[in-house]
Amino acid sequence: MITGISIYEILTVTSILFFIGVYGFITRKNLISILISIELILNASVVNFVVINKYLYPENLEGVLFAIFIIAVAAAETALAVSIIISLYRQIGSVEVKDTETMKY
Amino acid sequence: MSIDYIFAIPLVPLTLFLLLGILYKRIKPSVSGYIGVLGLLSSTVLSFVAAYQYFFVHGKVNGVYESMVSSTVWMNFTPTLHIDMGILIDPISVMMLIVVSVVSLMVHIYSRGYMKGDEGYTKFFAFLSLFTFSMYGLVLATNLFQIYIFWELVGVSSYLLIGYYYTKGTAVAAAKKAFIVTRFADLGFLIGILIIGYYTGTYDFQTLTDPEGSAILNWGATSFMGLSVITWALILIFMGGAGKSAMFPLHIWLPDAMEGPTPVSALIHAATMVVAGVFLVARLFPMFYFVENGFALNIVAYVGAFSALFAAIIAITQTDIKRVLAYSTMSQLGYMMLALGVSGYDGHEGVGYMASMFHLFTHAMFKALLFLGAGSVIHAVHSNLLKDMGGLRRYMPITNITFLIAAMAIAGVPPLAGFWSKDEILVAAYEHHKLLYFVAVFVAGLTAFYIFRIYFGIFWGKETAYAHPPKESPLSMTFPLIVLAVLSATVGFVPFSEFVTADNVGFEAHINYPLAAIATLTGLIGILLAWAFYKKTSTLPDTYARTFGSFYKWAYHKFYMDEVYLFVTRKILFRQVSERIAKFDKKYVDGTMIGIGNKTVLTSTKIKGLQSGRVQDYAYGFVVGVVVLALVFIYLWTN
Amino acid sequence: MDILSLFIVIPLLTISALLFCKNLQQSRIVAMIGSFIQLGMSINLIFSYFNERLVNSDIMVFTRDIVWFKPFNIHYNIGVDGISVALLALTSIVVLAGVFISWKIKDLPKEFFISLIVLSIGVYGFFISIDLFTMFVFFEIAVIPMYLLIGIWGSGPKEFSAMKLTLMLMGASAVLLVGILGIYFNSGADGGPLTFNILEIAKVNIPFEAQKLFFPLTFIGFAVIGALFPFHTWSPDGHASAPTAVSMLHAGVLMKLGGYGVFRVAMFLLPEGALHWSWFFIILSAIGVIYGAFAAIKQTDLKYINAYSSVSHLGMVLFALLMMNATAWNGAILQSLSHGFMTALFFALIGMIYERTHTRDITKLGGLLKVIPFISVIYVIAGLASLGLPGFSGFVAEMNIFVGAFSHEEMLYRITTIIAVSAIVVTAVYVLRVVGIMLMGPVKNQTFLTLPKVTWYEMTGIFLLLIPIIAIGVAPLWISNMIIESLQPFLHGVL
Amino acid sequence: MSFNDILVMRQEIVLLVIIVLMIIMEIAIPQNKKAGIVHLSIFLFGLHTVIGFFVIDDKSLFGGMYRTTEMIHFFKNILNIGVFIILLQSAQWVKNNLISEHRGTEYFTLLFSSLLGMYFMLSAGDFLMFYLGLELSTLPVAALAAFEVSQRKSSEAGIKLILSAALASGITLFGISLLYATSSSIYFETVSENILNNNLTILGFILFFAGLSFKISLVPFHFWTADVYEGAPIGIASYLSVISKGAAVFILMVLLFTVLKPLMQVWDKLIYVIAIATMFTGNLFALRQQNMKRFLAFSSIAQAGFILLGLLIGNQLGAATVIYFVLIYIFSNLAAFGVVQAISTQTGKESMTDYEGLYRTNPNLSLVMMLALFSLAGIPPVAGFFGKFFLFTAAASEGYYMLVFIGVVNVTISLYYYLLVVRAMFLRKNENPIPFFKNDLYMRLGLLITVAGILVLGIYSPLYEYIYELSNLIN
Repeated sequence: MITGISIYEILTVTSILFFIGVYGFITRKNLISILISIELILNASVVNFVVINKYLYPENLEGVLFAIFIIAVAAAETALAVSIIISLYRQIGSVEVKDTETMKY
Repeated sequence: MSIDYIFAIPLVPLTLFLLLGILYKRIKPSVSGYIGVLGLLSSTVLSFVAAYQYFFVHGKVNGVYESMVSSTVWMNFTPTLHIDMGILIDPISVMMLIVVSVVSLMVHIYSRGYMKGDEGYTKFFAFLSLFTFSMYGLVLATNLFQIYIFWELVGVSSYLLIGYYYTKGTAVAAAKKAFIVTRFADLGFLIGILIIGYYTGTYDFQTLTDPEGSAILNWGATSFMGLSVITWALILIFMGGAGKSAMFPLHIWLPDAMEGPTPVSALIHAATMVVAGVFLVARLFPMFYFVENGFALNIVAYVGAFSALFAAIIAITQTDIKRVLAYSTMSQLGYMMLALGVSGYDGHEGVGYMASMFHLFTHAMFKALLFLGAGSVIHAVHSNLLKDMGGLRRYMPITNITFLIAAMAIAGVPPLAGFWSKDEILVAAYEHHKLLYFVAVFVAGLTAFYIFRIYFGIFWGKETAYAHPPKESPLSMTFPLIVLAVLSATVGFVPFSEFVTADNVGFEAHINYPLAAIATLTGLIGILLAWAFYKKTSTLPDTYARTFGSFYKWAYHKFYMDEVYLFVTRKILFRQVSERIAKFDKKYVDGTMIGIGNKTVLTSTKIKGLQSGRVQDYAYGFVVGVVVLALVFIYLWTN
Repeated sequence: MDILSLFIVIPLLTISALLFCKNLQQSRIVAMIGSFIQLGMSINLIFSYFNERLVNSDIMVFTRDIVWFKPFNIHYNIGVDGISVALLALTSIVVLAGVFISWKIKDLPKEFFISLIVLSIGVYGFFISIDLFTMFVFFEIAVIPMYLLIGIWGSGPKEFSAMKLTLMLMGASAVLLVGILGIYFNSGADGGPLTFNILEIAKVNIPFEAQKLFFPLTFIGFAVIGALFPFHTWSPDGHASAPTAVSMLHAGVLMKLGGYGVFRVAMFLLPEGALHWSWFFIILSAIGVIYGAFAAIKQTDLKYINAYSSVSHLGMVLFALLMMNATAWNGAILQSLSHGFMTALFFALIGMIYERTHTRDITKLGGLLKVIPFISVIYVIAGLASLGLPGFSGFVAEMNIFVGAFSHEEMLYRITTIIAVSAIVVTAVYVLRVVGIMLMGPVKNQTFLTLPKVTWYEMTGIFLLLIPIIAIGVAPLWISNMIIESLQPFLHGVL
Repeated sequence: MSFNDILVMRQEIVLLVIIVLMIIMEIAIPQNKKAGIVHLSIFLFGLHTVIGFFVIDDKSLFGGMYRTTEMIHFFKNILNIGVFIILLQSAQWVKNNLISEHRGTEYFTLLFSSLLGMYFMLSAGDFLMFYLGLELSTLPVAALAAFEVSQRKSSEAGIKLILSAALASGITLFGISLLYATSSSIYFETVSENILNNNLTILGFILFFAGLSFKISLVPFHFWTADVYEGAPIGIASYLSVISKGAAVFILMVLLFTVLKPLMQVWDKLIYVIAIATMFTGNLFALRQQNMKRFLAFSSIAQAGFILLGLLIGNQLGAATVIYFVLIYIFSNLAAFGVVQAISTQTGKESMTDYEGLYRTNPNLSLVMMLALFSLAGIPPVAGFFGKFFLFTAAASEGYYMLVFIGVVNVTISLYYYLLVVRAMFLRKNENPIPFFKNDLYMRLGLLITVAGILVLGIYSPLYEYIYELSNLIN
């Protein structure tokens, strides 16, 4: 609980964070950058959960617990994604998004 | 009197047809000829028995020849409206039985000689039997629908027989034309039947033609465009009759129908089938007469008179003897229609009706004779054209004599058959309608002229050099000629008016001497003119043809009726309607259906860019989807 | 096993027997035996029906009701009345004739006969169903084998035609499905449970609004397979590409599903909707009648001529159905039967001609009467039957239709009736045109002089179809009585 | 909490045991006998499937985080059968391609893990369990999609799947956080009590819905589908198209019909719109496809659109028809994928043109394929017809006639492209057809089960009645 800052400000920040992540996902050319953008999106949610828990429903820790799990899962996700990217890199020597467009239409 | 044995009259030819049709190839031609003749002979005998029984044994009951019916329900439309099949015996049907039997028998006998050696010999007799059966059915019909059924069947037998020489293009075309034109007329007939059935609730002749019956009394109940619907129905039914009887303007099929074998022309297109229209009008005569004060009957009269004149003029100019005879038939049929059209109902008033039937009767004899004679000639010279003939009297004496008798009969030379009947017609016309009387007299003159034109042209005229000298036809052909010649000469003496009248009461007819004299005179003038023109080779015909100039040309080209029809059918119906519909169907109707399919596939190709293969575009779509949905549901579709 | 379920079971057994067949010889014998049993059963059914009628006055007899999907109240519910009995007989005859005509099928014979029989199962099932759902199931079963039948054994642009036909018919059945669902969900309007049972629904007063909405859907859904203008275009292409037996079955039987469905579902269950919409569909079907006939005039391919002729004749069926009286309905059913036999006969003959001359273009044919007289004569007879000559079934049917249609006094009915009647002339034109060009005239091609004669199996096929045409045409009373009797419940719905 | 309570989780436990066993076996079995892994896994999983049919009591564990009901149990059984069929169908492929590289066990463990995730997702009693299950079901599949390391397409498929899935789960999470904000809890029961129809809830719901729609491949969240199916090994593609989709449909249905029921007037419109978009998009894209996997991918998108017709009405009827349809869909689609798998494993051919003339060389495979396609298209008497008809019935029961109409129009479009395959197999003749080959026993068994399912499921009405009774629980 931070004095002078209500939940609205924080939610605004997380929303902006969320959309920055989305923007990054859509515009980055590199697969790794996209992964980083995804982390932003996930973190926006993490912050959301914590803040909502803290500000609105402080009696339970549901949100906080959720946040912890998200962090853990996000790590697994990233690990998997990176390993796939490596596998891809071995074959085509690139981690650019434009090189992953052989299948379309 | 029991009339059930009369059922055998039509059933014999039907059996013959099935027998010959099924056995077709397994039966020797000579045998099939004999079977046909014998079968017909039995029918003929039965017909005469029936006539004798009806007129003389049974006789009049309460002063009238009553109608006798034996019928069974063939199909139900509604519990009250049904088609019956059966026989109706009354004076005209008995008279028609005689006509059909006699002519058909003669033609059967004749055909045995005429068709000898033809590969379709058995088929020919099968078709003839089919026709005879249908014609019997027609004349014996008890109701409108039955008559329509047999009407169609005679139509199809006519089609089959005209197209008998099916490898010949013109025969095929003629057969098709005959069927389609009459079919078109039948369309009117059918609609007329439908109207009658709907408004009167019955098809039965007896109910319909009862002058005291509701069908006639209530004619004014419903009207359409100023006329009673019943009148409309009668006009439409007359259209059917006009089609079969080759009345202007539905006559165009008849001359072409001469492509069929000559015996067929004699039987179907001269004596029997073509009079079906006249018979139909006569059958419904009380309706024609009483409904709307004979409005429809007037039309019959005018159409008949016009056709008579029209055909007679054309007949003068034609060079194909069968076509001349065909136009002559049309002209005579016009006569009969005219007679019906000017007839009254009761007693002597009904002289027109009687005369029409009488003329039908005599005409059948002499016109069949004319055709058979012409057939005999054609058989001998292998040509239909007048220019290929001439001086045949020396080679074919019997044919010559019989043809002459027939020609005189049709020209109205007393005391041959045609004189009597024609005289009655003229009387009727004179008494009821002066203008039509003059037309009729004029036509009588023309008739005499054209018939003697061909007579002289065939048997006298120029001496033609024949590649093979023509021979007189065999006995099987000359025998019918002789029989018919005798009949043509004598049937005029039958006291017809005592048997066949509109009210079935009968009256005594008297010769109207002044009128008879005028008619005879006119006929003689015609004959004399023909004698002058055609007895020897002369330039007179050409001169006069030139004098009449374009009129002659028009007449020679049958007043371009064929061309008009061709224009309507080929140019308008086929090219404008049919072809357009076919194209429209392909292009627009089918095109729309295929277009829907093609558009779908095209859309599919157009939107394929959405699936770009780039994961970021997918994410973009994802996010845009979410945002749009969120906006829509939060701001637009709020509750 | 009840007498009607056998109509499903026997074909199924035939199919299982066919699965074990090795070659053409075996498969055609099996198919023939199977179809013969069917024919025997349907003839037996006619007699049993007459006997049953004496003691049983239900709308449907020989009924059997087994609950199928209980939550939806779907039943396997079958039964017949006079109409279905007649149409079942038609089906079994045409199927048997079809087997005979396909006696020499070369490619994949086993599969051919299996598909043919699957199709017939669909048709049989459709005609005996009382339950809308069952009916719909069989309807689709009947349609889908067409794709394979045309696609594999057809000729010309067969893939295209098969696809077009299937899609248009399935599209129609899609529309129909909406209609059926609409009926189903309104079948509880009187407070009863929802039901697919036709007889039950007929007792319910479905609200007028619903009738107005669902009648056109149901009508069009069925009428497309009955070649309603302007949804008929699948038929010319389909027929032209289909192998002979398939054309026969298709035009002879399958297209009858349309009229029957319209009658039994659309008109029977939604009578007020029918009255409301009849003017519109009367116009369409009257156009179809005359349009089909005119379009037939200009065709040169025999099968196209016949296909358009079917459009015209079946337009007459729909037209008659919309007239809503017993006479016209009787005519419609008779016309269905008559057209079924006639057009099957036509297609059989066309197939024989094609097999011999390898062309269906009438301008290339000529003088066939001389070289293949039997086939040609039968063709003439079929042609005459088709143009409504008395003595053949077409006449009886058409006259009933005309008389029935004429018993309406309104101008629209009068005009459309006269238009429909005038088709008899146009029909004469195109029939005689073909006869004139193809059968008569000189022999056009010298190679035709050696054409093989008609074979016994072809003849059997021909007579199977010809006999009913003549039987109905000469003695219509027994069959029309059977039909009229069955029309009574329908009349009560309408009036 | 007693031991008996733990047994409520029997499905999960058994599966977990199998996974562990597999890992042990991987170590225990010598290299040259690794092929036995395939048999073993199929045997074990078959056993598991059979065990699954024993009844489990309705119960909830861990304070409501985990719950099971007869219906959820039934869902799991359906998924079991599906996975079992996939195992049978992909056995040959695993033997040929993976065993030699010693990756067979991985394949099975990953597959089972994903299934385990689905179990948890289905049994979830709160959003946390749901989320974990969702991720557990997705991530192994992404790994599996990229399993053919030698194939570029496979890796591409993997990366596309993992990135899309990550984005989807990010968005879902954001949505869940918003729902949590408005409803005070992540427990479903509490959520359903507190949920209100306000804008924030709607936003949260839509974000959440998008995440699940991603798994079901609803438009516009479907883009990954075709690419992933095409690139991934066929077994995985079929797994994605039936199991993953089926599970997501089930959980979505449960959530919509219970927890989110108060929002019905929002989501019925939402589903209405998305159903139309999905049907059209799936069908229109499927029209042009030549690659069989891609073709089936779009077909499965279209099928998802049809499923929505049943979801739309949110009652017992809707639930029953949806479950029924999904069950049938699993069998039909697996049959189709099975044939593709068989042909691809034997000849490596996956294009529609390669299928030309197939009937003449491999009639049985062609017939299976035809039945499968007819079932997908909804042609009687095969099961798909009944499934679709009932879906339409469900939609019509609430008066959505227009939607039904659009649906049936789409059925017609779909029929077109299904018939294209039939055309290739039956109508066309090929100079160089796929030669005749014999499938191994597993493949044949797999296809046989699907065919039996296709033929029987529809006509055998007690099944539907059972499902209908089962769906009663949802209200």
